[in-house]
Amino acid sequence: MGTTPTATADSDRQPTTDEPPVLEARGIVKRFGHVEALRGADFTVHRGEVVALIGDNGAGKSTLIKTLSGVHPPDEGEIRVDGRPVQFSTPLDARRAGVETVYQDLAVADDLSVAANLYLGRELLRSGPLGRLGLLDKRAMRQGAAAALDELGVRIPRVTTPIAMLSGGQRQCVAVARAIIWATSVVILDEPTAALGVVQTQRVLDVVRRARDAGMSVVLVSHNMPQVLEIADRVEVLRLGRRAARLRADEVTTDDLVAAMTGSISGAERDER
Amino acid sequence: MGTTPTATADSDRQPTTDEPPVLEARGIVKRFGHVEALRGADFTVHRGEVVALIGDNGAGKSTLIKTLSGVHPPDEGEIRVDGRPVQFSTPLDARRAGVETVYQDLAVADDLSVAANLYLGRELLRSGPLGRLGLLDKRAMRQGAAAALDELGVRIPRVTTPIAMLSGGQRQCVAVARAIIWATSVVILDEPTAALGVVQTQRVLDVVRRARDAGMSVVLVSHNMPQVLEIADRVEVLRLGRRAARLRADEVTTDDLVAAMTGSISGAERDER
Amino acid sequence: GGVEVRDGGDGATKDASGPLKLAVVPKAVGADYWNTVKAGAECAAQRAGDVTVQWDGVTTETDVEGQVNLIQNFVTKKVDGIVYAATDSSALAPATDQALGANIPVAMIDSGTSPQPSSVPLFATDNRASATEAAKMLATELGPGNHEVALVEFQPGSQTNTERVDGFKAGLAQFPNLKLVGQQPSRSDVNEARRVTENILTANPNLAGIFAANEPSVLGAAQAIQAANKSGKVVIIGWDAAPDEIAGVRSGQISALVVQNPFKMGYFGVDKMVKHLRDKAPLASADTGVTFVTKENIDSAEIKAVLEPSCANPPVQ
Amino acid sequence: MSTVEATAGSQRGELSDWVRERVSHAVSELTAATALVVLFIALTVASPYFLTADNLFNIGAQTAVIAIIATAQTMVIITKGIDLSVGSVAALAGVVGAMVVRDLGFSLWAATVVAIGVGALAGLLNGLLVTVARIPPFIATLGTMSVGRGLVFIVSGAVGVYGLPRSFQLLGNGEILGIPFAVVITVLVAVGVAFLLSQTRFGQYTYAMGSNLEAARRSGIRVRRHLTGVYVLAGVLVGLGGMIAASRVNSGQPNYGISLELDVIAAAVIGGASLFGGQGRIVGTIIGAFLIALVRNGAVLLDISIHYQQVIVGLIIWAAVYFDQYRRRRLEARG
Amino acid sequence: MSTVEATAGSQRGELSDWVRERVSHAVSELTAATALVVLFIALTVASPYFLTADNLFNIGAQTAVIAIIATAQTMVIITKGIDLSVGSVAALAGVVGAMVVRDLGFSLWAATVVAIGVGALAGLLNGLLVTVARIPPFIATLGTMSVGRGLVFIVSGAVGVYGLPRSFQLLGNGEILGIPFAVVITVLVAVGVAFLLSQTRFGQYTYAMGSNLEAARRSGIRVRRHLTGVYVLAGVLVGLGGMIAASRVNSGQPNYGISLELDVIAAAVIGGASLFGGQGRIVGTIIGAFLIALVRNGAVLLDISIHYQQVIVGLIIWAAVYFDQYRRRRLEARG
Ligand SMILES: Nc1ncnc2c1ncn2[C@@H]1O[C@H](COP(=O)(O)OP(=O)(O)OP(=O)(O)O)[C@@H](O)[C@H]1O
Ligand SMILES: Nc1ncnc2c1ncn2[C@@H]1O[C@H](COP(=O)(O)OP(=O)(O)OP(=O)(O)O)[C@@H](O)[C@H]1O
Ligand SMILES: OC1[C@H](O)OC[C@@H](O)[C@@H]1O
Ligand SMILES: [Mg+2]
Ligand SMILES: [Mg+2]
Repeated sequence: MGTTPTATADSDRQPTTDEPPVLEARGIVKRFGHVEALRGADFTVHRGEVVALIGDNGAGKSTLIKTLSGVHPPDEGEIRVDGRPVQFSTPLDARRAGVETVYQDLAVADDLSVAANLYLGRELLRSGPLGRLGLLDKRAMRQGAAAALDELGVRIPRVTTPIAMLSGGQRQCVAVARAIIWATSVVILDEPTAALGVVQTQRVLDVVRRARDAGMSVVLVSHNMPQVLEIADRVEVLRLGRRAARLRADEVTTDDLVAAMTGSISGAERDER
Repeated sequence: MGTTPTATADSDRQPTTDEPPVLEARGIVKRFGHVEALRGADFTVHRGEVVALIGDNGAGKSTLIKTLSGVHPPDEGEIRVDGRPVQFSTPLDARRAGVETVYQDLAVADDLSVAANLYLGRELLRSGPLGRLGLLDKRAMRQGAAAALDELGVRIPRVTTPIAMLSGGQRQCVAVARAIIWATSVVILDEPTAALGVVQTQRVLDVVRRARDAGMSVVLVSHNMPQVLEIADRVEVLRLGRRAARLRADEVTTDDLVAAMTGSISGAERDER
Repeated sequence: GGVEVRDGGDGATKDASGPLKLAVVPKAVGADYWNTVKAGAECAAQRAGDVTVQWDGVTTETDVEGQVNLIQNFVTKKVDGIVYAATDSSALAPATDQALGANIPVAMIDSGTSPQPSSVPLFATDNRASATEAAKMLATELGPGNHEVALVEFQPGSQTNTERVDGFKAGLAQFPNLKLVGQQPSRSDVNEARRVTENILTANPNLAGIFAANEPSVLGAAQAIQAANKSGKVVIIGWDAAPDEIAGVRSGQISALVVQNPFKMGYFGVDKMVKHLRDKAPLASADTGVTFVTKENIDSAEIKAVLEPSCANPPVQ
Repeated sequence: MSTVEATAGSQRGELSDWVRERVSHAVSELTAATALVVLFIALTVASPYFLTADNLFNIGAQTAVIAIIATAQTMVIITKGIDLSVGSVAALAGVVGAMVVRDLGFSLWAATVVAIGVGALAGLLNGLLVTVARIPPFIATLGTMSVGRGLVFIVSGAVGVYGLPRSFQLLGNGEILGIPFAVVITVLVAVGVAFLLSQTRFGQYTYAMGSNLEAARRSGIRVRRHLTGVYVLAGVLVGLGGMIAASRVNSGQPNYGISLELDVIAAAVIGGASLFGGQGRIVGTIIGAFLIALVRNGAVLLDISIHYQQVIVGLIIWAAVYFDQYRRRRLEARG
Repeated sequence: MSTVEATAGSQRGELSDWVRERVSHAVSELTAATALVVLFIALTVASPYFLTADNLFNIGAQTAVIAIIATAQTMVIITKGIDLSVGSVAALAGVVGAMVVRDLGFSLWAATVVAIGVGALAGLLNGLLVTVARIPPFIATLGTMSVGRGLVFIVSGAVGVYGLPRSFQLLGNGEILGIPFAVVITVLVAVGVAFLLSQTRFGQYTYAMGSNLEAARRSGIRVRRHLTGVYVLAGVLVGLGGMIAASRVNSGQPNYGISLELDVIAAAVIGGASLFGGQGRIVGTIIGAFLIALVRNGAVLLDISIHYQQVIVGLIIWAAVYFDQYRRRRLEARG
């Protein structure tokens, strides 16, 4: 309790390992009109770890995640990938850096099929000149989608079913699957289980573990503290748009987390101790 | 564990107390096209109790709740209020019977103020002939709203703020407050805390307890088992559109609930034991 | 190449004894003027006996393509003859060709096509010449001295409108003492005509005369002048003869109307067509004549026959 | 502390919140009103005839019908609907109103009641198509537009209705204490509807339905009835407008109102109504209607051709909505 | 079992699911196609002139322009947009195309390229207004409609463009192996756009943007560019359609296309396109266009007046969308 996470033990921000953080945010400021959603937020995730990002409603979690995935370019601050500063001005930039995100408000195209959604923005084209004209290889995408969902253990009636016909839980699974299929380094999940039943939740968490085991880094936003402690290696706490604490999951209790989120113990103090 | 709730101890459906259930659903069937969302669902809530309604995604919880609040009139089956069969063909009918609901997909008018939303459908009119012409008593509604929110301990910037300007958590609080203000006998909450932070969640649960202490009955849908066990007196489990089990909260564990939801122990068997 | 402009096939010559079915197509439905055309056509049909008239038109005179389609559809239907007024001379020329190609004789009324095949007669008045005449009447009415005048046209870009505007301006050119200070369209909407006229009056307090180029334009202009209490002070030369226009002439609000003989157009169109079909009489164009109706001549028998045409005593000599 | 709150709220002061809210209401109207004032001043400077009693009188009377029908359109737009049928319904009402005077000897007032009845029936039809048949408003009223135009031609025999007594003009051309009667009616209508929308339960429900129809329904509002009511009331105003238009030209014109829907929608959106529903105020719409009228009036005074007028109106539509959208994004784009 | 699934899915068989999906695609087209077939048979029985080569030829040629522009409209509607400017843009393209032939001696083909360029520019303007200025499509294109009509009058001097060589008619009145050239172009356009929409990435993005613009953006689709592209392509087709219309009437008509937007929107929605975006197919739109054309053609053959035609078209619009909405509610109204 109260310790800084392993990876950042020796100095305030530099990890001990040789490897720089796979994704890092430094001093991010993001304003909406006169609302300052992020006021110099920091965030770090290392290769192969599951980091939970927690905080009160309105703390700025979703906003931070959107800056990390190129949806909202930050007003100030820096994002680094593998230690190198990058500019994520569009979601495409983040995708190209291997960062995939499942948004709190999902982001699937209802009228498109499951397969089309899985490949949205990175469609497979026919080989040859037809492909250069933008001709889709629908068959390959159907097969690819079915195979990928299978491998992840996600079961969906048919990959040609439009998303509109799926239940909320099924959509959530498609969104998670899509992120995990494409991520090459980081998967960000913003409250992916909020609407899910107990069993479905466990299955999503299984998928998260598998992604981690495959060497991916996972960022998980959740309000469910037992869940956070169950799955995360590390916890970062956001409060009023700033990082309030960084904690090792195996060293804290739910009460510690709540205290950090609500500010009954100042995060800054904790970080400095 | 496995016992029927106190109030329904002596027979399959009749409570021992003289009082009939304040709200009861019997054999509800509800179809959407060829999807049978409810297949003869039963549900009971007694005066002054908090009943959790749980079940997997797609089990039919929200659908059951919508039949209990007049949004989706059932295709078959019966709803009883205080033991008397009633017809809830519109939400107005349910409201008139004292049943108020917070829907999973909320249901607030973004462009209207907090006060207008609290009074939506039951506006205060000026006294006298002007009132008969439909003239609103805006001042009275502002004051009433402020007072009611205060009494419930819900803090909102101003009651004249349009809902569009509130955070998700604040909206949720307005929706919950609205239901509790108006309910005279039953408050139904469909996953009211799914998007809420730990602290906000506790506050909503506080409000639920207060409503119960004021003699109201509360129906709570939730996927959060610890929360369910924390707040509910009784748990009803829905599986594949039917009641699978009725349990006393203080006699079961999370694992029991999960087992009932997933059907690893058949609810029908449990009920018959 | 394989691509060619279609001229219509060559159908067999039609046996014209027995009942006849004629299509009569105005530029558009909805104006008093065209209803008078219809009355004339029906009168001729009734007098000839065993002739049915199918009256159909587009809803606005700007729907040129719609009228092309309509004529084509009548050709398909193999009516015995088509009598119509072209919304656009150039655009409808191919449609006429198509009808002729299908051995359906065509007679034009009110407005012809360009080119106009020699076998197709035109029963009409000359818009351009009549508008020039209207300018002269305006000048006469206003007398010597410098005067400001305005023009309320109806649908810029439509052919009849262009002809009347051009004709009027050509007429004005002969009168250096008349200055055109405003030109606004009514879009064949009386309310709009009234609105633009009111605004023209405001902008030009000394306005002395207005030429309004069709029925709704005249009605709106007269309304505006009356509302501004300038009746009699602003000379109106109008066009067409809707009942309210006639009333305006009687009350002195409108100085003169260019009145064509729409009844005669309809009557001639059908009558000559029937004679052509039944008696092989050659079709020859005729000027249906234009009358300048003023308060002075409005009650003359000759004018009355034009203004209140009846089938008992048709104005078709 | 046992208060329920979300932290987001605490990031904003109460005062700034209040200011925002007022500003939010007023900005689109302000945009339009500013444009109106600027144009007014410019025209006063540019033309000696602009700022005269007669001209203002005319502008008022000319704008009356558009303003009344735009008021109707605004109500429908607030419910997230749209009414494309206003033009043909106004024509039908005017023609029928004129016909009962000419053929049945009705008085002007009785005829006005009939015209309003025609509008109300059309509104009822629109309302039932939207609420009962659940056809989206755009399509429902597109159908009514077509059917209505067909009917007006059928009942009138496709000819203008003339030969009306001089008294028929009272509604459109009369004046009362030197003010055009049509302007008086417009003011009454605008004030009445503004009051209805802002001060009564009916108005509250109108905004609520446009904001979130399902929420309105679940709140126990009889949405079918109310939504139908909005269309009927809109129809009443359209019928009244059609009658005033007919009275102004002393005849029933079957061609009246072609493209009128575009003018009145433009007036409403220039005045801040949102086609996404839930937003819009009558004062804005009236400003929008006058803005368009002023452009047209000014164009004639300055002898600018109709062609440039159309270009200018297009530019104003773009500009008004651009600024309005900009404001909305700043004030309301919330996660 | 480590599979992730939701129970709802298990309530439906795979086969029924597949059937549903196909049916869902086809029902609106089926509704329209059935109406088309019924009308076709009825007209064949009722009129000896209907089922003749000449008449079918004419119907094809008459419908060509509407069908091409309705195809453009469908693309825009799929993106959740609407294009009210098609009429004035088509007029502008046709007038400019005619002018370059008459005044600059361009060949028909060069003029067609110019007309298409005019359409593309207007489409680009619409696209930028929607994507960059973020003006909702209804308003953006309402402005373009007004500006475009003003421009066509300005460039033409408000006079029709006449005096064109006979060759100018080739596009609209020519034939190739006995088939109207305009019909050949229409078929090529329809097949091309249908292919584009259903088989290419561009089409996929079009549906995706209409279905959920934000999701498309977050998926890395350059939505501004793509959405603008859709408007430009639509503009290209509108320009082509305008040129064919001009060629058909052998002149540039500044008044061409007034209310055209309503006809083409009607064709698209009758064919199953949804104004809520994400749905619509070209085959449906073409059927819708022919349905309207057939009503007009049949009315003449059966001696039904124009007034009743308008009533009938209105009824068909209502009916088509009513059945379509009904189907959608049954298939897609999900919690
Ligand atoms: N697009 C936006 N426009 C304006 N304000 C916004 C926007 N997005 C977020 N905000 C504001 O920024 C603050 C942080 O919001 P954010 O959604 O990041 O919180 P969060 O931590 O994800 O909360 P939750 O747990 O409720 O999801 C809030 O005050 C919110 O109202
Ligand atoms: N309006 C509707 N139209 C068609 N099907 C529906 C509709 N509402 C619900 N369903 C279907 O009915 C079933 C039950 O849905 P319901 O929303 O009641 O589940 P739930 O128990 O509330 O699930 P969750 O925990 O995900 O909220 C699902 O299969 C769902 O797809
Ligand atoms: O002569 C005509 C009449 O004056 O009204 C309308 C016309 O377009 C027509 O040609
Ligand atoms: Mg969030
Ligand atoms: Mg639910």
